[in-house]
Amino acid sequence: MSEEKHHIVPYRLYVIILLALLALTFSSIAITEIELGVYTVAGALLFAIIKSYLVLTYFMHLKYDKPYIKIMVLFVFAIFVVVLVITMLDYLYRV
Amino acid sequence: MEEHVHHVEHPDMYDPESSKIGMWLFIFTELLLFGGLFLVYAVYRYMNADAFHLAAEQLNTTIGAFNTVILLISSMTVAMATTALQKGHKKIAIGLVAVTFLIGVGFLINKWIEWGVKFDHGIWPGSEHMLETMSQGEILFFGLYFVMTGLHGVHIIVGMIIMGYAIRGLLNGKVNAERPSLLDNCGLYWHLVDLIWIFLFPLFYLIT
Amino acid sequence: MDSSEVTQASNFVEGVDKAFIVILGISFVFLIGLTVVMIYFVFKYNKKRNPKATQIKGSTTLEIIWTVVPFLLTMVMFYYGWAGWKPMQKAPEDAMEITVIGRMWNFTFEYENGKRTDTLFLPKDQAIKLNLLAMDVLHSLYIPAFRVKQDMVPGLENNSMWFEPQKEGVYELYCAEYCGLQHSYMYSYVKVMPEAAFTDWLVDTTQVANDVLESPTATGKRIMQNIGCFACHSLDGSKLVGPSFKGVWGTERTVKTGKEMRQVMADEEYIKSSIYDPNADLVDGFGKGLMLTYEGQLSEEDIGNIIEYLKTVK
Amino acid sequence: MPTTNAVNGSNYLTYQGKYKGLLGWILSTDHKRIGLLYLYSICVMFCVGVLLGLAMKFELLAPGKTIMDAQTYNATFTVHGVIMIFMVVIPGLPAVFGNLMMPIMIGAEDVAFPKLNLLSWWLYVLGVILVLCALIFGEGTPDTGWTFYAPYSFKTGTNLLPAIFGAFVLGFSSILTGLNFLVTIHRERCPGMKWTKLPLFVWTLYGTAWIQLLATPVVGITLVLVALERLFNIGVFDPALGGDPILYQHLFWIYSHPAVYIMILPAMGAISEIIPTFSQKHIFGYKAIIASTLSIAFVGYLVWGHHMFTAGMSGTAQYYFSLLTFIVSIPSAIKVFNWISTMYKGSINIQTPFYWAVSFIFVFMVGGLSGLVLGALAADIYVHDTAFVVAHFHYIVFGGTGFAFFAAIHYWFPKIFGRMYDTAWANIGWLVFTIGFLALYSPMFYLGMMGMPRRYYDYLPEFHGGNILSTFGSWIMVTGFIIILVNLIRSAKKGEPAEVNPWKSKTLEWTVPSPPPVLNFETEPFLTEEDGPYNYE
Ligand code: HEA
Ligand code: HEA
Ligand code: HEC
Ligand code: CUA
Ligand SMILES: [Cu+2]
Repeated sequence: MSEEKHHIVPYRLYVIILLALLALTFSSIAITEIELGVYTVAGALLFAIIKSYLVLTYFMHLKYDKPYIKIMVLFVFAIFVVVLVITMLDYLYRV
Repeated sequence: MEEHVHHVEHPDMYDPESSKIGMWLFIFTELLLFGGLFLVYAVYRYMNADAFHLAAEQLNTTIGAFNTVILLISSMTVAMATTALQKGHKKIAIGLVAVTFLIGVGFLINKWIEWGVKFDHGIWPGSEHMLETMSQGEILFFGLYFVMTGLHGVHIIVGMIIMGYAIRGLLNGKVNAERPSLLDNCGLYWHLVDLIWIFLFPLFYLIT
Repeated sequence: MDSSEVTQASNFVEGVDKAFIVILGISFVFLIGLTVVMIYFVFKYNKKRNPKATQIKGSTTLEIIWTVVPFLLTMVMFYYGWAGWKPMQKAPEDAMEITVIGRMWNFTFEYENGKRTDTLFLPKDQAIKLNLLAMDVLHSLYIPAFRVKQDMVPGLENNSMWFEPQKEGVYELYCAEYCGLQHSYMYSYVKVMPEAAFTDWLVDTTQVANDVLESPTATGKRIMQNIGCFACHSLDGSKLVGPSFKGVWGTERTVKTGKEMRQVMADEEYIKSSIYDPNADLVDGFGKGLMLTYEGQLSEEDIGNIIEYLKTVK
Repeated sequence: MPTTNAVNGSNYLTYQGKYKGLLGWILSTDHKRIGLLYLYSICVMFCVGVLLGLAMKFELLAPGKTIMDAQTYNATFTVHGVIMIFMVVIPGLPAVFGNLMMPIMIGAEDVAFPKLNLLSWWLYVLGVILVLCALIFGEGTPDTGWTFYAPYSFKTGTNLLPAIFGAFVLGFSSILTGLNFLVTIHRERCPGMKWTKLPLFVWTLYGTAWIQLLATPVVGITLVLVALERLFNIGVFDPALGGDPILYQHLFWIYSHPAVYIMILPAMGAISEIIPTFSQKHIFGYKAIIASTLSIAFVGYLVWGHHMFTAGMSGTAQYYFSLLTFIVSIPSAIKVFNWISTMYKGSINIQTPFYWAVSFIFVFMVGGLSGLVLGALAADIYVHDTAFVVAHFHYIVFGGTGFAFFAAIHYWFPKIFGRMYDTAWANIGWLVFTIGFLALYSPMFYLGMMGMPRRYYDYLPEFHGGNILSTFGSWIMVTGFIIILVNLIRSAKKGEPAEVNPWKSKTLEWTVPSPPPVLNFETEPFLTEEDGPYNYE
């Protein structure tokens, strides 16, 4: 097995990511205070997706990993979304 | 019986890449485990939009937000522990994992208080109060709330147990800059717990 | 399926059977063709006849052909499946509505004028819409001769199926979704009659009039038969899903109320609450949630008759 | 290449590790020993399942009560289904032959996580014990069918919780095996073993492992929800509290449809090994077979709704599920065509495994084509939940996976035990078994088309004829099964020592002594440019 040297992530980057995450958290709380109807859900989820993107890439080091792990992660999320969409085909179209 | 006492100990098979993929694969199954619950949530939310709306207002956003914040911080500290170990700062690494552990305890205490308040109001799965005063949608909301945050809590506990092992490894030197896998995986798992909470928080506390 | 036996009993038979014929036809061609080719190869290229194999690694052309051709064939199959199914989706506006109540383990059919039966009577050549209600668990209404089947789901709104019977006769009607102990006995019959005969039958109230003249005991027994109590309760002392009715009246019953065990006398009040709120007092040794309330289905008067009958079951 | 037979030397069967005797087996982390542990435990469960199947057929010999009452019958098909699905065919080929052969086939000395591998077996045993507890203790054997449909599954008074919990643990065992195999295939291949040189059996295990990993947790959480529903009335599937029973079916089939591909993919992989070997010819369309494996694994996720065409789903959903079902059948067709083409201009050596492989293709075609009938909307409305479905899945689960299992055991037997079985008896067993099989399940197609519902303890007299034939078939088949079993058990102890490579195959497991030594290879193997699993002369 070839020895790949791990990329050392500086502490500072982690702090920046945390601040970004906190900012996103508070803004998602803020926007749900406003009445946006259906968009509230969409908005809150959008923030959650951005947050999870940050966690995955930086905290979980996906940025520094080999591409195949990234592909796997994408694939797993994609499968879940597809399954969700197909299930909703039933509920959205019930008479 | 010379023949048979052949040495069969496996040679040291340490391979950080293997254990990393192994951990990721495990995380995938965890994601789909929660995925099933998110699916249930999505369907019932769609069917009972108004009731979910009403029920969510009964949850305490402040406690939820507080837990989100501390969980995010703990995610950072455990990630930093990896950096510390790579830089050879063993003591800092131990300290950071310990902080993460304590935050985990804090999260659970918070959750306990939150559930306790609900119980005091007569809200628990199958309680009479719920059956009598709530609509079907609200009952579903609280059913899912208890199941999903409960399962998440179980994962917090598992994550803390892994952290315990990581600290032990760091202390006795089995986990070191050359063999950081246990700490790395412990971090990955903790981030998974964080990731799930990132979705649970808006779905239960914010969508009001 | 045998066309001579159940020809065109409903408007869906043709579409469904066509789907079968198309799919089975294509399938048999492939099954027989491939089997013959395979056996031919096994003989032709046997080690004895062909000691040296010729190495062939594959052929892109062939791969494309045998991806595209089966794909097109399956789309043909899909089309016929869809075409036979499409008309089942929406009942015509003028369909006659009948409510079907499924419960462990019988069907009750309720007509627009309130008449209730345990056998489905239908007029020929008239669109029928069955509204499906399940009281306890999943059931499924299946009439093979009509090629229709639809699950009865507790709590599901707007659950219905429709068809148009086109041939007189008596057909079987089954419960096709597993629903517990007597699932295989949950069947009944469909009787398709000429329009006129059906109307006569429907408005015929003589039967009901007779009932009133009958003794309450006999009425009680008939009500219980129609609504299906005997699926769970025997008259001879043997234990089915529920306790036997033999000797219940006027004896001390050991029941569980909440978590408490207590003794109650089986009087009018007790029987009535056993039927309207069965899970309040659970008879010792029997499970919760099996018997469901009959409130709304049995009137106080019906229960009075049932009680009269139960008094006679010694 | 070693040419010695190792029956009398040191090999994985005889070596003495840290523990002695039985402990040396049940605590061994050697992948081959674990494979054998699975083989034995699965065979025991399989025999139990077969007995229950026979009992059901006996009951159906005549209308009315024959040997058991309705409650017993319902419990019997539930336990039969649970055992066969969760304990026999899902772990079947991957856990047995995946463990025994896969690491050798890729030139590794063991799986990536040997201890985890042992843990998986222990979890399997634990799951089995839990399910058995449900049978023996409590208020009676579960009677919900293997599908545990809500709301019946939380209404029934029988002892369902241990069974649910057992199925959950079995699922966990399956996940860990899948995880282990994935990492092994990614990381432990020997030098030169490129992805394009992996034996097809390994490729199918790879596809299967992904399904195990991504589908099993869904059924896990579903079963947990049913258990919580029973314990705390949380309401998720209870219509009285606003839950939707159809959602339960969605979740159940999101797992259980992909699960049928867990059962069939490794079976297809084993057939893809056997046909080239006995034809002494390169497999036809290697890459096409890999592509079809991966697309079955992927599209298999998207078709679960074809089990629910009458359940009360929306018409739109039914439409898409039917369409996708037809698409998922294409890759299977591709495989069949490639297998048959592999025989073309081969030099076919007809041996027992080859008989099984050819009959596999036949029964698989019948099962698969009847699946197409079920996939079509109009046709499924008519035959859903009838004996037709029962015929379909016995043809394909048991015809497919079962026949492939027998093909595989007869193929790898000399390697596993270092001894050869009696070929004449093996062939007789095959013949009797196949005849019995056809007689047992073919009448069910007819019964289903006549409208006989499944899970029926009793039936109307018009269905009598078909049922009699079917019951007789079950007796013939069991005779065949006994012949096969006795022959194999006897040969494992007393058979002639086998050669290293009796079938002249090209995959790596045939280069090591029979039975293989503990760490498989003396020196790490490697593949040159010309080497390959199917590069015959
Ligand atoms: C090993 C397991 C296995 C496999 C591989 C399959 C494969 C398939 N199954 Fe089956 N199925 C089950 C196990 C399996 N099934 C079980 C256990 C049940 C019942 C569960 C229960 O309710 O208890 C079931 C039930 C079931 C249903 C639900 C029926 C109902 O309840 O109403 C349907 C419906 O679409 C279906 C369809 C299919 C299809 C289209 C395939 C396809 O993948 C088949 C593909 C194969 C071929 C097509 C044959 C080979 C190809 C050729 C010979 C070439 C010619 C081909 C063409 C022209 C296309 N299956
Ligand atoms: C692998 C799966 C499998 C196998 C092998 C079998 C084997 C048998 N089954 Fe099946 N059966 C199911 C899976 C299986 N079954 C399922 C999932 C159901 C649905 C349950 C439900 O409705 O909930 C069902 C239901 C079912 C019914 C329908 C009940 C009903 O709807 O009323 C009947 C009826 O007779 C029946 C009969 C039999 C018989 C007689 C046998 C056998 O006894 C025949 C004899 C077999 C042999 C003699 C040897 C076969 C050898 C192998 C398969 C290879 C070994 C493989 C390994 C060790 C991995 N089974
Ligand atoms: C699905 C099965 C089922 C059906 C159908 C059913 N019951 Fe019951 N019944 C039970 C069970 C189980 C019990 C015992 C538990 C309880 O008390 O709820 C019971 C208890 C009773 C009792 C109390 C008996 C005693 O021994 O004290 C009476 C009276 C009764 N049922 C009447 C009826 C009548 C009248 C009908 C029809 C209108 C009916 N039941 C239909 C299952 C059923
Ligand atoms: Cu009702 Cu089966
Ligand atoms: Cu399926």
